[in-house]
Amino acid sequence: MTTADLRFELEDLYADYARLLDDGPLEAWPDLFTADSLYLVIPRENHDAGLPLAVMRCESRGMLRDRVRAVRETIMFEPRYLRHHITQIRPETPGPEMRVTANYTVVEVLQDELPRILSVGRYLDLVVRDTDGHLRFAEKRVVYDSVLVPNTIVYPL
Amino acid sequence: MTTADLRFELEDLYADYARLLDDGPLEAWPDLFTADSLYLVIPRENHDAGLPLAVMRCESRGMLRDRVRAVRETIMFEPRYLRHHITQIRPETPGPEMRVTANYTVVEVLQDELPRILSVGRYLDLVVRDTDGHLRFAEKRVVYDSVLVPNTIVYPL
Amino acid sequence: MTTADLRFELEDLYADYARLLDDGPLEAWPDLFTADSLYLVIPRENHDAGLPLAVMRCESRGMLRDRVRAVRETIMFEPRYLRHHITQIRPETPGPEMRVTANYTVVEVLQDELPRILSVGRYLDLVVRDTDGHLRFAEKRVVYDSVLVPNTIVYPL
Amino acid sequence: MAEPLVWPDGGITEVPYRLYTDPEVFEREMERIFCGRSWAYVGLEAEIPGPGDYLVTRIGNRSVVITRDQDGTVRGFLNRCAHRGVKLCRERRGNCRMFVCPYHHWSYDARGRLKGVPFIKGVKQQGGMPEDFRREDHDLPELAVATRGGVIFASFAADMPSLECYLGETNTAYFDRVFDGRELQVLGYARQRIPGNWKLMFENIKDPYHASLLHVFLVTFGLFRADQRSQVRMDPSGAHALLISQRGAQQASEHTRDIANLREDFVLEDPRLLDPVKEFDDDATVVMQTVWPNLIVQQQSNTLALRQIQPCDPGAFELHWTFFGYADDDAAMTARRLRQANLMSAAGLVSADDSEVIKLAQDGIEQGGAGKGIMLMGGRGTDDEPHMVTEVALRAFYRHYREVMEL
Amino acid sequence: MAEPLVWPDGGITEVPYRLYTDPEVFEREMERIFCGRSWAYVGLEAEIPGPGDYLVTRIGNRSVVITRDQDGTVRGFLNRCAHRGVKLCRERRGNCRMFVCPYHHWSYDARGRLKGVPFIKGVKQQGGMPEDFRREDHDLPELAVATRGGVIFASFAADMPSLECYLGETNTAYFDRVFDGRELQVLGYARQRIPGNWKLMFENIKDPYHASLLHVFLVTFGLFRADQRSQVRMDPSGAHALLISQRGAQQASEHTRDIANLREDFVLEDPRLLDPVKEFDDDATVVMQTVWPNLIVQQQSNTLALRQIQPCDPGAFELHWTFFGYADDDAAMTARRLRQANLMSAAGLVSADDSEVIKLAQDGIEQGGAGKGIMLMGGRGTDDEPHMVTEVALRAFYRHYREVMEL
Amino acid sequence: MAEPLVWPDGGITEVPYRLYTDPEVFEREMERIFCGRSWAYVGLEAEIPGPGDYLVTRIGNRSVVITRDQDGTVRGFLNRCAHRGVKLCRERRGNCRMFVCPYHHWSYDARGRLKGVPFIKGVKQQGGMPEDFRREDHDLPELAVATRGGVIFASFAADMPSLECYLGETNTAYFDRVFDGRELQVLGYARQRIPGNWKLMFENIKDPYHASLLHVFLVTFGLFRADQRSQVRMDPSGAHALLISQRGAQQASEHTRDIANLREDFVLEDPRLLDPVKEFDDDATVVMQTVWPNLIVQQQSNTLALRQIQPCDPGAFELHWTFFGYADDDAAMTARRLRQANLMSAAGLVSADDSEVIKLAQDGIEQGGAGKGIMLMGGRGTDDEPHMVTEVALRAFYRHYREVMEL
Ligand code: FES
Ligand code: FES
Ligand code: FES
Ligand SMILES: [Fe+3]
Ligand SMILES: [Fe+3]
Ligand SMILES: [Fe+3]
Repeated sequence: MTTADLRFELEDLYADYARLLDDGPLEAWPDLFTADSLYLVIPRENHDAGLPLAVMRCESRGMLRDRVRAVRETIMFEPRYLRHHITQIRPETPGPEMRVTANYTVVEVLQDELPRILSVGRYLDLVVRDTDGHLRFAEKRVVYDSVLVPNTIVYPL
Repeated sequence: MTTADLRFELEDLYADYARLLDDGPLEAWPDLFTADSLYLVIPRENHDAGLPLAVMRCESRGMLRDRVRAVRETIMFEPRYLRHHITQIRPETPGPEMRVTANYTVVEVLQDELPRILSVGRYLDLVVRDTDGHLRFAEKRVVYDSVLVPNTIVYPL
Repeated sequence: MTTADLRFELEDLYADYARLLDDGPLEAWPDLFTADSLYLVIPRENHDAGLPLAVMRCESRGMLRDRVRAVRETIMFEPRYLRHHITQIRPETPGPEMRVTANYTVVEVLQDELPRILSVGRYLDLVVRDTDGHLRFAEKRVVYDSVLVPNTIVYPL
Repeated sequence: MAEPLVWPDGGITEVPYRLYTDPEVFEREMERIFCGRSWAYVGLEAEIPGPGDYLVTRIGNRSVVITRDQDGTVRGFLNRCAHRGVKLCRERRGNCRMFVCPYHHWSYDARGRLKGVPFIKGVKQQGGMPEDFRREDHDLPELAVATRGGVIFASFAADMPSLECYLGETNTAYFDRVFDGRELQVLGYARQRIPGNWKLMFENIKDPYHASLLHVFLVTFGLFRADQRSQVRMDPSGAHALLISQRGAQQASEHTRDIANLREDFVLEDPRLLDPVKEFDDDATVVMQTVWPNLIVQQQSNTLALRQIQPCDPGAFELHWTFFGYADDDAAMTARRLRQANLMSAAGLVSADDSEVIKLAQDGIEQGGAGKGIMLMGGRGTDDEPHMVTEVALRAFYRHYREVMEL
Repeated sequence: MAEPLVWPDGGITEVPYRLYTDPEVFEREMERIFCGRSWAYVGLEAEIPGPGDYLVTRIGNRSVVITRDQDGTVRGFLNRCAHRGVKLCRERRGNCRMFVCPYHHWSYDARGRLKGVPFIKGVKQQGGMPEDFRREDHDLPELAVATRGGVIFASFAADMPSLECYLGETNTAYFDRVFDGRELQVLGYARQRIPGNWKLMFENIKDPYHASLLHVFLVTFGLFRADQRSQVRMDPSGAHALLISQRGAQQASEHTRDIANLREDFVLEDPRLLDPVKEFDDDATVVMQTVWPNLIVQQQSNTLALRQIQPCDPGAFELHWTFFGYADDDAAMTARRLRQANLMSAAGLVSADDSEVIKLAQDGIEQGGAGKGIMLMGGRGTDDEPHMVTEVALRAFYRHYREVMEL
Repeated sequence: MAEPLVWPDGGITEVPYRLYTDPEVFEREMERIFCGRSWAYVGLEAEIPGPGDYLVTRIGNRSVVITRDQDGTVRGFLNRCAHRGVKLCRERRGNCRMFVCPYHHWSYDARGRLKGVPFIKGVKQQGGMPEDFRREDHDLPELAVATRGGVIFASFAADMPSLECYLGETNTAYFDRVFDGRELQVLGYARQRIPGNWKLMFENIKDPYHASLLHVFLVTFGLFRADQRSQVRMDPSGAHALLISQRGAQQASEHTRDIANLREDFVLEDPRLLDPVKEFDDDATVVMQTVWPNLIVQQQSNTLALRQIQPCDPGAFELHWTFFGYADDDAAMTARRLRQANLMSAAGLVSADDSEVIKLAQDGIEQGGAGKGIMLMGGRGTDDEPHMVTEVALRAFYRHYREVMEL
């Protein structure tokens, strides 16, 4: 059984994750990952079939930063608001290296449109205590059930 | 006031509940209930009016298993993914017998369709410490606000 | 770092907040606020642009009660069910005065209609230990991303 | 219509798919079938026991109010204010003497007659309605109402035949079998929005052929089998039908081998799910009655339910279930009805097959290109048949449909 | 149209429900009313104070860009690239010299004139536009723009009369009452999508009859009462209207008894919610002005707001609220305006009644079958009236509507 | 159609916006283009390697089953039961010998031939099909199937020319360049629902003009530049096209100044995102092939993908991506393909620009009022061109489109 403090530290990690994506600054979001982290956004059908193709694949914190910079400077997209709900945050194993699963939904609001569900699915994460003492994601697999994507996923999920 | 450990144990019970329904194995889901548990999925209008009719009524763990087997072997339905969000998990009373309330939403994804809300409502539960020391549901009332069901509820909510 | 008990007390405050709005009694909802509390429901575009206009602005618990009474006695509206999900409840600062942020979604069910997202956004709150020892909201800013409101917001969010 | 609809050569053995998708056909159905010369089910007397009690429901695409007036008579009217069209009643159920529109508080009595118009004479000699304004010119369309055995039917047509002659002898008799005068007790409601054309629901219930194949659960537990004793009976018009059958045992037979995934080894861990007791005088264990244009009366073992069909558009309808028992049921019987309800409605171990297959039918039909369904099982006739290997009730339904729709 | 629309015999006292549901009527309204010979409200000068500032809004079903050019003149053009139709501007507000389409970077100036076409001459002597391609043939449709008191109006018609003669004398005078030249300060926005036909919004605001009945909150606190001093005034065309009234006291009267659920005992726990101060020279406490085709100017005690109507389809419109005050308001006045805003917009203690009743009206109207609403309160005339027990402004509106729509 | 569509004078250099919004045009496109005389992409042989393997996909608005029969031949048929229209196959992929309809268990073989009808002879001498019922009259429409290099195409037309002569020489050659006989390995799928007309997707891919302007990421890293060596090649019919280009370096040039927001200083923190290796014999680094009516074959550096277009309605289509490599790829190459996939599909650093701009185009086009897009870049011709400053492939597409649609 993990201790209460660790559980709350974990809850806060996910809260920070959500806030940085929904309210920014997006530039700070990669700092929640370890330097050599793996970040995947993968459709559930691929995940279940053992197919490797992900729609986002970042194999280092640097690649996360490149993705963020592209969102900021090169990708053309309509303005939108996003809002995360991350629930059932469940550490499978105690200790410094934790397998954590959680469910998520991201609601998208395009200008002058009604809110809609952009993506729904689960996180399959590996959370570690980094050298500086902070909890960080060493792996984050975003497995989305909403296989048919409503147009575009611009921001990370 | 319940202790932290008990709260997290409770959170984990609900996380396991969601995971077994969303990601399986469905067969393990009845084990979260006591042998003589009561499980109801009931529209809010019936619940509020004191009408007993539920769309799912399992009066024992055996009946839960019969329901699961029917889903697996006899019911014909389109493939779908489901995802739970269970929030505001609130134990009303401390101790071995806990009245617990929570809010839930289940998002449904049919093949090649966009995600939609299948059901939204609250759980009115009785959680007990079972003989083997595990927390289990002695009662679970799923009271759904979404009275008009979008087609079919195949899996338990 | 806040203590576990305080965290759970906080979780329960938000659970009670959701339950009183979704399941009532609505009349008890203002008691979750301090006598001179500030409650705002404000579109994200105004909040971000520094524009003060809120669609609900209650500058005291009395004004909250006036709002509740109007809902009960004077406003004409179609019957509806609402359901909150409040997640990523994040106390920014420990101690008796806590800045707390959280994400929320409110799902609305109108009679004989399918469920839909009424509002999605975040709470920017100030939670204090009131004279009687209870945690209460001294400030609550409901900043909604769903700028285009689907018809009417009758109940507080 | 855009291009006139040409019915296929097969006549009532063939149904053009356009009937399930064309908005103009749908409009015509609302006018002629639901809001025309038919008795539509609207509720139970037990739901509005006292004076002033009312309920709001839908006939076709129109909202209606059904209420009991101060003399105890059941009345009904269109739920639309005569002033500027506002939907008067917002609650599903309630009690009131007068129905007051929220917009300008025009008020109507139990028959929809306009009784009050605020400021009709103006205020301080100013404004108000013109001299020649006569309240009685603005009553709401009143519905004809008929009740039998506690069940309420209503019609937009003023000159309807009696319910008995509308149903015909046989269907009246079986209707009375369930609604035998005992006081009814509502056990609860279930509501679904099914993404298919409303006729697919009737086709489904009038079709005993599918039951012994699609419903593996039924067959597995011998609740319904192709080799059971059974009959299909219609009224003379073909509008209504009865499927009557008698429960068999849980055993394989030459006629179950067709069922791909029959589960002979499926034994219930908790048999209370299925512990039917005989409660009617005949041998029938299942009687499914379809009443034109919007009702299904179901007696499946001890589950008693009314299903009301409310069309939304060509591709969707709402199905509103009312489960009931009798006021004199003992606790054991009520418990039995509630447990057996697991087989029915939105999460029904059996009816889930139907709502799912109806969606698949609509999905298949909407693929476009010309197309038609065929209904040849049991031949081409429309007469009663003493078995369930037939689509005769569907043919009879479409014979009547074509008459009413003039298609 | 499919079947030509026949107007009922009652003329402007009767409105056929088809006007609220027919897509062809809607298309015609977009063309003739919103994108035809009318001055549509598009924003405030205070929203684009500097050169290059722009805002994007909608006139009817068309997206338009309103911007201030480098000389400070307000300009407008259709927000659709001349190349392949892309919606040029994506942000609600911003600042730029040239408007660059994201697809191929064609660029337009403040008047929508095409100024840049990348690779127009090709690259390395290859490709590019043909010899006879002339940029000036591909300018975007420019809008006529008129401003008054800091309010911006635009039109797709080039030869519009002046705003003053469009509004007429009285409406111009009352318009100037609020927009008196003082600098405006935007307090914020609120936006709703209301599931009703856009005309229902105008009907609602032009109808003082409902205010004293539907709005229990208003009546309870004497903010609006059938027995108040008040008047309804139109411009000669009937397109625009003014509802002018004067606050009464919180007390019952013979004229409040009609209001079913008046709450005489309702006393505010925090009276700051309603502490109006007089700020205009006349006695009017409420002036509601409707300006054809898309604007409502509201002065309700100290709440000042513009409501812009953006139709979506026959069954829905967006309502965009801009709340404002004056640059010279003191803190107390600003606080007052913000508190009184509780009565208005998406969660308004008063306007919630309206958005809800508009949905109920659309729900009732869409039930199908022929039908029509009636507007006889206050007689059949269209002249100004010195009281609020009348639907005169609706009749005037539909008189003008029929002329413009040729229906 | 309601009013006959009149094509603008500009001929194929002008496209009327009604083509993107009119439901009747859409219906006609489904009939004539997708379900007419065309070879539609339906999948890869690698997806159904063994006998009985099947996949379900869509051609136009029709669901089809593609399966490998017991002899190993690829077959296809319409996914709609002949009995009452039910969508037979519900799973995206699977394996079975016979296809059994869930409703009444009619069963079909790999060619859609009706093989089994339960109770066809009735039960106990009762019911069953009439004497003259012949199973073979109720086979499902079979599809013509052609395969090349492991790619499967199907057609509702029985008498199609060979795939080679359908594609034409050049397009066949480039098709073979990627599908060179090596075994393919599916790396995974991505699926999008894009709110735009399906033709906007083809316009986008056939348009090299936009790539050097819209795709700042491509230009920034020299992956695609207006001044690169490149060519646009069509087949004789104009239906298919090839965009072939050669990667440049990351440097500014006179031709990049047009790009408002080029990021010359953008250096990747992790360059592995872009580490292409040459894997084909020619110099082309990007080859985008569009195959009428529903396929895009993409070789962008080392990302290989097929994009299948499935129209939903005039305003939306689904885009189904299949990423693949070769069975003999080493781990490094697979890793490279997977990393470079970051540029493509639902979250593509490059293709996000396209799905977003397609929505903006549809939004702009749907604003109503007459309107047309223009395609004059590179002149008015439809011949191959050795550069990318041209819309020639769009003109060729619409030349063919008009022939097929007879518009
Ligand atoms: S609309 Fe009903 S009273 Fe006016
Ligand atoms: S569409 Fe605007 S530049 Fe091409
Ligand atoms: S619909 Fe397929 S077998 Fe009856
Ligand atoms: Fe059935
Ligand atoms: Fe009002
Ligand atoms: Fe592109």
